[in-house]
Amino acid sequence: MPELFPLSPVHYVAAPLLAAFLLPLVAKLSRSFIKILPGLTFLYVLYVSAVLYPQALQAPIIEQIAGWAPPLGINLYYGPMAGLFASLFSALGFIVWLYSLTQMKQEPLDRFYILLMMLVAGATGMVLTGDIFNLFVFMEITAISAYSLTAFLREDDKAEAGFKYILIGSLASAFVLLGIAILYSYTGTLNLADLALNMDKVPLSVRVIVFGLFLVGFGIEAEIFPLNGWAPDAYSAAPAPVSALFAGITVKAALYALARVTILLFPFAGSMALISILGLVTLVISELAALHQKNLFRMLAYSSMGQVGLAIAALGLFTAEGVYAALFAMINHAIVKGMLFLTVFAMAGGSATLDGLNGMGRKKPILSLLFTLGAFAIIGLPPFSGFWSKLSVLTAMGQTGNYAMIAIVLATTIVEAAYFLRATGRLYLSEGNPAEGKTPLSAIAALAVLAAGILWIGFFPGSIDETLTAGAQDLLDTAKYTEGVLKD
Amino acid sequence: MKKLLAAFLLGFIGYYLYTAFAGVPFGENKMEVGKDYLETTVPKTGAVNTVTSIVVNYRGFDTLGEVTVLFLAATGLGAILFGMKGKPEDKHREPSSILTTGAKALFPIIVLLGAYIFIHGHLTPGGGFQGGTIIATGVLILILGIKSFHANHALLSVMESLAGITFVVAGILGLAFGKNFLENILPLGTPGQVLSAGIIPIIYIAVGFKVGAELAGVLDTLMSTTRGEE
Amino acid sequence: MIYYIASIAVMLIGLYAVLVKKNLIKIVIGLSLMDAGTHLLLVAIGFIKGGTAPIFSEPGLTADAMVDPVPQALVLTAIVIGLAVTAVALALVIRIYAQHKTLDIRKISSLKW
Amino acid sequence: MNIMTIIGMLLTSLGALFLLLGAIGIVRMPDMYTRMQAGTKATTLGAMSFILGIGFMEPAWLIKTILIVVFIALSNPISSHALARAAHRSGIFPLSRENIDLYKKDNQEDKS
Amino acid sequence: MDTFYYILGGILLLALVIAAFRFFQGPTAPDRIVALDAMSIILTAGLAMLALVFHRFIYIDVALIYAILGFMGIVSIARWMEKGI
Repeated sequence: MPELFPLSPVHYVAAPLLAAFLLPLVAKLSRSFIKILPGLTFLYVLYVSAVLYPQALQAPIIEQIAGWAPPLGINLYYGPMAGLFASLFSALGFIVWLYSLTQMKQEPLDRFYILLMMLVAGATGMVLTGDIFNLFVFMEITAISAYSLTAFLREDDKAEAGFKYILIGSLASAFVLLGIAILYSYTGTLNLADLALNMDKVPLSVRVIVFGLFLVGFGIEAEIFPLNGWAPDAYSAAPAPVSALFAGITVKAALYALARVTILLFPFAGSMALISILGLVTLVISELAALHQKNLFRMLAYSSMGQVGLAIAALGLFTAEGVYAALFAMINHAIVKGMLFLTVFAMAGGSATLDGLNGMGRKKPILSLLFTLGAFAIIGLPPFSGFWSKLSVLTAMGQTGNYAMIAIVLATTIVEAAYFLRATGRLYLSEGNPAEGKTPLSAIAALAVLAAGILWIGFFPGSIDETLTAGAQDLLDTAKYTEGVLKD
Repeated sequence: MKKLLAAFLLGFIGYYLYTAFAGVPFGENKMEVGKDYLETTVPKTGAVNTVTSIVVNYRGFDTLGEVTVLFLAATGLGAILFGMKGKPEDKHREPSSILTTGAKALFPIIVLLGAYIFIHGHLTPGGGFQGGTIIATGVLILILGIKSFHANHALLSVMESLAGITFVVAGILGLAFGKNFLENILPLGTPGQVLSAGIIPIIYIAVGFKVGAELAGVLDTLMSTTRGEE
Repeated sequence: MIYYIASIAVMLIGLYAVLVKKNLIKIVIGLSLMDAGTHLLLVAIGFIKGGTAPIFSEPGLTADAMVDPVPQALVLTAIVIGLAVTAVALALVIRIYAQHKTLDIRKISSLKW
Repeated sequence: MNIMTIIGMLLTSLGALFLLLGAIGIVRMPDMYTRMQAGTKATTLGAMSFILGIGFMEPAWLIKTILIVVFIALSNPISSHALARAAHRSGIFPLSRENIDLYKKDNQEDKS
Repeated sequence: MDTFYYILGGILLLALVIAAFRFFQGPTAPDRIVALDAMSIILTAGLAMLALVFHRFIYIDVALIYAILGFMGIVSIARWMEKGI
């Protein structure tokens, strides 16, 4: 088998695609296949990760699709950073699948799983690809599955949230396409590495314009401040497993795209400072907004934007430590926020308010414990993963001498602590209505995996140190990237 | 007020886009990659139509993504509109018998033309997407012309799945033969013949069936949510 | 040059419709106008004076006398993506209409911004 | 300049003339149905003979041009019929002194 | 031969412009659609002529496709106007 099908990064996209096309067929044979097939796919993709990622840490794997050398064909770049993200996405996808096995009951289930798989596959493709137009295509795959999933539930206001998202999302895609058109018209190539070498053909003023277009385009997907009006609605409208994926996957993929494009094509100081400032603004505004939310999903959505803002602020430093910290924050956020969304849904259902948490500590002790764990991890209390990620962010900011940034981050941490501790307090200190229903084992198992991840990173932060360092170097070392892609 | 603000924003965006394109000479040869495509397409891919060879071969991964986007749109449409039916009270006027007869007569012609377009995708300015759209047009005229016509969704989804699987398997076969994903494994043949260009016609035929089935499904889904049945 | 200006204008008209119009269908039309403008722009970039379609269907055609094929391939992809987005947007409009019996965004409270 | 080319040139000229006449008729005719008379019949004949003429001028293309001609011959009457019916049903009636509207008489069920 | 093409093209363009006049002026929607129908037929002929002028056989396909799409567009609008869909 390994000889017949040599593993390559393209399996990350091809396997989910094959499964998605197969799903309507096997659904006719037996309904139970609908649920099993996505899990098998995610398992296979995880296996691919397990084989390929150690190799990528040694040397990046570069695959040329259809056998054409890069300026002509599309290539996949599977370096340490892309590998990290691809593995993370597949793991999250698997966990969300495990969770939705029992928690997701809304028909049509076959379509739900197809969209779920393609959301993950599209985001993975965005991370892997080395071609800017291909990036656009994968961004659209992710976005269209996200639009459909946002309006998947049938209750009121879901379609409106989806429509808002689709409006802003197609604005984003139009801007990215325009940026690609401008770049192509000046350089005549679409490959990212080739573009990076040919950027001197583009006048500086035009480069600024293109950077603005890409910033708006990817920033909309990455929830950067003035462009994130869709996010709270979409998060609270989508089914909870999907919200977990939005926070964990779509945002991360867009951020990766933004970072990769910025570092390769627009490596001037202003762009990086701008990104950093936008991140800080996002952080402050969304944490303050989260304080006022009654709906738990909206609260988590705003908190999610804040965390992304933190990661962007660290990313904008564009030092090795900064990128390291940003990566750490993104991984931490993907795991913890995913867990929080899933826990809240299991605990209080799709339209959870703060009051819905009252007295849950006694009725659903395991879920409450998990929520508390997640809340502490997000705030950044010491023994959990969040502490180390925040610490690394602060260290990176301190090293570049941005003490004002440190102050802002610390201040927002207090705000964050205020609303998360308030929610946690509701769990244990308030009396509430009796809640009925038991949480199925598969959901608990999915949550336990995430909790184990939080604790593992919390107690052994050194264990992911190597991967993060490699990822940060991979992102920053543009010369290695272009040489690797264009070597022949 | 809102209009003024919008106009200001438009002026802003328009001005900067204009400055961005002011440096791009119109109608001059500024090809970099394009030249290589034009020069290598006939000897290396066997396809006569350069656009087709770019779409299916050089940048075939884009097309895989594109097919997926369309598939997702059909899937998402079904998910969003699941269970929605037109109400019996908004009954619609029946088509005239001339239109019904005409639709039945024209349907096979249009489908044949669609098939012609996507089979000759590597020779003429056609291709899978264009041909598939024509086939969906054929289904549209049945929807328009025949009273309470419904497409066979089971058949459409089987067609769609099989075509999609063909595309992915054609890609994976490249891997299985020790080459790259989507790489050509068939002989190139004589350029200009129908049976040439390796896997390009196979992929484009699959794409044609897939696009036709998907668009027909989309049209039928949209139509059945608004059309009242008695 | 006029081609660039015209296609940018088409795009901006679409953007204007998206920003200002109150009718959901008109907003969706604006979205597809934006897409159309971008596609026109891409095709205009690829044009070369005296070039013909990049199809070597008859003997005697050489690569020098052809337009750039890449933007055409990109536009093919972009059109399909635009179509998909429009289809999903229209489906959402149908859902909204079934719920509120109106297409006016001023009457749909959750769509105001 | 052989005989085929000359036939082709004649046919294309005739076709272009009919297309032009049809277009003029659309502007000059007094009401919607008479405009449709000009706009569909004349242009159908015009397009058919124009495209057939092209087929005669390039004999290698004859089969495909005949295909287009057949398609236009089949499809155009259907579309103009559908259009006329739609116009009638959306409340537009012929403009004439005697007010002859046989379609309305035959189809009493749509009084719109 | 070129003069002949120019004259033909001129006539077609003139016809297109005249029909477009009715399209913009037409008092009712069906008037506009009649004009649109005529314009699409004239354009089909025009596309066929472009194939002749450029001597590319493959452009004939474009005319064929345009004929189909124009027809479908008119029928769709017509069916919508009589409240048939």
